[in-house]
Amino acid sequence: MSEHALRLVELRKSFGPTEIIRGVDLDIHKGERHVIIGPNGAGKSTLFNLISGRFPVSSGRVELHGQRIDGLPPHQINRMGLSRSFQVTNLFHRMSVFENIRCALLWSMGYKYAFWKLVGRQRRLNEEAERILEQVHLQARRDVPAAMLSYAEQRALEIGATIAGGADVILLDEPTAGMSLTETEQAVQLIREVTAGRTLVMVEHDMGVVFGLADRVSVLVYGELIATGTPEEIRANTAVQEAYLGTEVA
Amino acid sequence: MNARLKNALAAAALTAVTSLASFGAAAQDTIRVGYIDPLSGPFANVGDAGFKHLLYMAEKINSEGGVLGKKIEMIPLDNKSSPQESLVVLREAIDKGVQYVTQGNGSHVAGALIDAVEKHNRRNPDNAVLFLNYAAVDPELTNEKCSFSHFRFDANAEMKLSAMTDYMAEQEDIERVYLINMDYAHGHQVSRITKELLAEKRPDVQIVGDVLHPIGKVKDFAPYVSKIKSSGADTVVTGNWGNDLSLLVKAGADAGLDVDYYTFYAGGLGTPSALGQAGKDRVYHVTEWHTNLPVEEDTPEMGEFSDAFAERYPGIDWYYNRLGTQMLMLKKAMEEADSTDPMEVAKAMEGMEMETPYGTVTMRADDHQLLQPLYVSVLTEGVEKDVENTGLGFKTVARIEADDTALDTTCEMKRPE
Amino acid sequence: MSEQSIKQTPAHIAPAPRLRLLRGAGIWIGALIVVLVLPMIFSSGHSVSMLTQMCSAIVFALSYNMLLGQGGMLSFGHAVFSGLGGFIAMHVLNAVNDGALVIPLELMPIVGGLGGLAFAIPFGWISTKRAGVTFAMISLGIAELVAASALMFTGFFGGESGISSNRVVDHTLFGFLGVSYGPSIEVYYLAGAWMLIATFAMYLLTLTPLGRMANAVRDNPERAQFVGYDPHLVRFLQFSLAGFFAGVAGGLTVINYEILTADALSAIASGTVLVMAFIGGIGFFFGPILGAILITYLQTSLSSFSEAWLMYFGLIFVGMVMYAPHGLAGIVMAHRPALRSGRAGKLLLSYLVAAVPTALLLVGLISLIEMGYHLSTAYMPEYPISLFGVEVNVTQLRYWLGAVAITAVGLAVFLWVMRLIRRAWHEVNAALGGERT
Amino acid sequence: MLELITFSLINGVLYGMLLFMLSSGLTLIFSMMGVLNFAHASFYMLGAYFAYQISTFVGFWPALIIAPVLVAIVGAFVERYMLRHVHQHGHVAELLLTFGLVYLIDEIIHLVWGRMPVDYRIPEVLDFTLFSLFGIGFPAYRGFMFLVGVVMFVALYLVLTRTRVGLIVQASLSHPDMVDALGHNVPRIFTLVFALGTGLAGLAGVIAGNYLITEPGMGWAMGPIVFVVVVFGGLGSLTGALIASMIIGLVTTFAIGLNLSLADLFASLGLEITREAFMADLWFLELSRIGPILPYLLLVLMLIFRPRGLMGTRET
Repeated sequence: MSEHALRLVELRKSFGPTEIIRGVDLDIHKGERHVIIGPNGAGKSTLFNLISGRFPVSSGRVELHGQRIDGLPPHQINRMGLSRSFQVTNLFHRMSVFENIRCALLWSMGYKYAFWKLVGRQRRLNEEAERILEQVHLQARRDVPAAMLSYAEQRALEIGATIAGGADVILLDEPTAGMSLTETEQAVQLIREVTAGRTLVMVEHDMGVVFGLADRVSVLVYGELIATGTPEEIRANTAVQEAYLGTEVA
Repeated sequence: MNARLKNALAAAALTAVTSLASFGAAAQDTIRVGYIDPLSGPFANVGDAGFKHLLYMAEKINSEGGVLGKKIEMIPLDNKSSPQESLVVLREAIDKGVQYVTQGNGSHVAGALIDAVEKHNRRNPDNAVLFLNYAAVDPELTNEKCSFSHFRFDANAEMKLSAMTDYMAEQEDIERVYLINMDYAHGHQVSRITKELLAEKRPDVQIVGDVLHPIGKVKDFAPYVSKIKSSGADTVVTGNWGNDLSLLVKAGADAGLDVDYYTFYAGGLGTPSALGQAGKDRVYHVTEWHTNLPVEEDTPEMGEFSDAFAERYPGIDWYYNRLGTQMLMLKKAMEEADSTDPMEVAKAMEGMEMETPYGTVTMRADDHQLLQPLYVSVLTEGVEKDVENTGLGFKTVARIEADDTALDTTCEMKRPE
Repeated sequence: MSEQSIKQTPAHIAPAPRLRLLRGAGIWIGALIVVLVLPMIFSSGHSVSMLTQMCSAIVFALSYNMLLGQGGMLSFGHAVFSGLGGFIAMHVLNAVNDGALVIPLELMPIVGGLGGLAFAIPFGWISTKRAGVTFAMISLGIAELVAASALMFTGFFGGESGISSNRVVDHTLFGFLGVSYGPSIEVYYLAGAWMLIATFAMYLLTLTPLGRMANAVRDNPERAQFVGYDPHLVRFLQFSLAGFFAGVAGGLTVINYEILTADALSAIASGTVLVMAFIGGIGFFFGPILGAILITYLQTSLSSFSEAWLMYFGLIFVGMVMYAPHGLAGIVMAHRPALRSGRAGKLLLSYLVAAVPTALLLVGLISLIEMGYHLSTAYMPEYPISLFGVEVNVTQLRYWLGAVAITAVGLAVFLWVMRLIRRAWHEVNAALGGERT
Repeated sequence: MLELITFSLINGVLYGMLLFMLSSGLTLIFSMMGVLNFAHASFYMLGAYFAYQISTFVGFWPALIIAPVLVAIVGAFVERYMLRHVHQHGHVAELLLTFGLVYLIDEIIHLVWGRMPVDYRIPEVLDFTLFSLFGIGFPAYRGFMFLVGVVMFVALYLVLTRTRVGLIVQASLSHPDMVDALGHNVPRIFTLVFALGTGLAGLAGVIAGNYLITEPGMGWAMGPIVFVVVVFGGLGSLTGALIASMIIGLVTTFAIGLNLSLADLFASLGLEITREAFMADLWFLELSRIGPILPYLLLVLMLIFRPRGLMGTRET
């Protein structure tokens, strides 16, 4: 019905007396790679939490493919095709890498709460899990518990688990935070690969990543969007430069 | 790692070692009596006291030549107060060649044992077992549930209440009675039977309250005391035991509640010391024996006997006199049957009469209920023999003859061919 | 595994072992043989009854681990479901005895299971909304409520004397073979069969989508939501199934003892199953089996060895929690890498060396405890007791000094030998390339 | 009726105060360390026995001080050499350790003091009737118990709000992870808190042991109810624990005073129920019979509808 994958309308969120998100309107086009930037404390992660259903919204609307999703619990939002990663690694830490991916696949492949099927016997499921493992380059670490992975590996697994369910809208929260330069490059390459053909919304600090990856960029400052546009437009936007980018871009 | 190993080994070594320690010599020519009662956990003290009574009796009988030339050997079996655990140890006992088991704490355990012994005797007639019950007082056990393999040596709850209400009926100053009981079968029975008997014997007495409270869960009886107080009761009848009795009486004394308590278990192990002064001159109970009886009934040999026991086991008074009766009657029955075969002994014991220092006792054949004289007594100061070194002791206020304690039974005994 | 690679790992989860899978049919055939042969070795009536009880305890402990080990739900009230399931089975069995129903005795565990399930559904729904302490406390509250009700509703629970029944019924599946289930050995084989079936079923459950998601929800309920699962529903289903198997265990108990009392659903029973699962090792599927066997054995046997059995029980228990927090299964599994690589010989040698001071230490400790109990509880403390073949008079100081000396020497040598073992352990595992992290 | 209400009020508040003395220590331990200390009631019992023993040598008043201190020392030892050892393995391990401690403390008490109640008495100075109401005496010792409870609450409150250590403890009640970050020696604070908590339980034992009965089963009787108070009141809140204690004290006491059953209720609505009716057990169950288990019902309801408890600063 609409070409918007995701639509935020007059979205607001308060914690007690403080309003963190102050009326955000944003349309994410289908298939675009949209990056949200902003200074610390601007409310970027909160915005993600509102979209994905982790926090209830105070007012306003969130639409996924034209359907309202605000007020739904996270698992239902996920089933409607939106998947997210976390800024702080958030995995099934005692389970192996392979199991992490396989669990992320179960719902989308229709297994629901089945307790009469053996996962080991589901060929398609296991092949798909192997495929994603390969995609995120973790085949070698297949049977290692997630908690034992290196940081960069955990981030890769986080991305793998996020895309595994086949969601067409992917929310990534600072996927490269805390990575070295080479690790970041690899991560960007990985993100590019795995989100091909899907809608990507991403929070990012690293301007190199932002301008290398984004189709469009939105700038969130103190809970308000001050600009949305192509990387070039944002770079040229004086308000953004004053409010946020400062000399960093120049 | 080391320590893990240590623990694994500890378990193994422990079992190996302790099994060596405890199963030393077990002679074949003994009559084994299994004692199934709590020997660990919260009621271990009560079980332990009962066992010491039995050990003492066994020693006495053995030192006088035993029974048919055989010694009596007591085997302690810890049932942890659980009917299910009792069946486990019953099987263990049977494996060890035990043919007589005795138990007293808890009619529910006794009920389970009767059931299990019945089933066992039916399934293994050549290896039968007798169950001698010394303290489980549920009337059912010698009525609906009566069994040929079960003999009860304690007066049942109904008999005791009958004796108690006989005495109460004569007390003109009793006008308003309050019933407070633990919320389980025994408490329910005390409440029900007391109401029936009082209605019959003293229709003018008013029942001003009838309360059930959970077993062992009440920490502070003050609220119950205020209820009793506001009901205007002058007498409380209770089947409570252990802490539920001591706490009730103490809370009453603290609040200045002026009532008499008619109880079952005021003499129960540890209860007199827990009651202390709070129970003085107001706590009555009905039993077949109390430590002051040898003085009152002029039976010095029993006095010596009970003193010797108290000296031998400091901190425990001779309380279960019926255990003495039980062991002596068992001996007599074996000698009459000239056999230690349980079924022969059971036949001999049916209807058996025996002389005791306090009169003749009879094992009624109809239902295997022992008939013995009962005494209503009150906890008071200044008696010759005190209990638990409290300075307080029991003084008899009424004796009920054995025949007068007898009640009708509905038992339809199934006897083996 | 390098230091660096695990630095992001919160310290408390690092050594937690994965739920290992039991592979291959061999182990199941082995189990079957053990179940068949055991009563031929331990053939007395008491042993057979204990073995039967072990079967029931194994099912119960495994069902508990579906909650704690696999689902991350710490329950203080699991006995509610085995108990209620058992009572349902008991009433059905009585109805069968009265001729009101026709159900073969062999299916009573299923009846118990359905009973457990029926109660697990409502209780599970309200208690699984949250995990953690909230769940634990709700389970405690429900357990207390049900246990107290059991004494109030005497019609259903039979008050404190419980409900009894007769397992010898007219209709059985194997009656044509002359099986009556009167003799306890026949009951044992029935329980053994059910134990194997239930264990196998619970094992398979861990391999299903629900089983996997139960692990996922245990590890991270939030993430589970973001892969499309409702943690409440996952926990609820897992809980209900655990309730079913607990009921099966209850049904087995009913057949074994033919009596069921309110004790069966008391807080103590719930605590016991927690202890079984933990001592056995909640991180491994087979852990609770070991725990169930050990604890059942200790409970039924220790008390006939020594009046101090609760002290030993407490000591063993505290010792296990402190020094073997992954349970018996953890100890076994820690040796697997060494065994596989054939380096266990070195370890075994050091264990053999350690056995001597360990035995000495135990002799000392047991002597001290037994002497203490004798002094405290015996009516005539001066009456000598026999400890390890020595006549000991506990009122004489020299015996105490002797016991203390044995303990001290044992402890000193033990600690010294432990250093050797630790070294051997490190050598063996270092040689394995730090496979065990 | 007025009589009944007055007494239920007095008794309820007093019982509540006893519960509070026990649960305040557990609130500290549970909130800060996350340890479900199942042995808490065992420390309470230990306090009573210590007090009994000390009072046979030097009388009640020194025992009032010395016994809780001894219990606190035992508590500190347990934390330092046992709990800390298993801390890394999570809360279940800690919980099970305290579970095992229950057995050990029980058995040690059996060994030292035997299985019988000991004769631990109320000091003679306090053994008189304070006042009488509607003909029922109010023992002075109950007044003393109440007083100790109040003093304890005030002192604890002051320590927690006015001293440095108190502020750190309070901070870590609501944010256990934060204190570590602030650079305070958390293990030492843990030991301190555990000692304080068990010491408070010991004090409750000293006070209650002679009023009730000092015997080996007294710990079992108090065990689970303390958890109800702590969780009901809410983690991290001393005031919550106080209010919860009072509510639970009053509810149980008032329930005992009322002989109402569902059948009575229906009868007042004109619906007659007979003893033969379906589930008669339930309809004729009187409130006074279920009084002592009402706290558990309250607990379950509270956790379903408000998981952080009455005044909890965070969800349990």
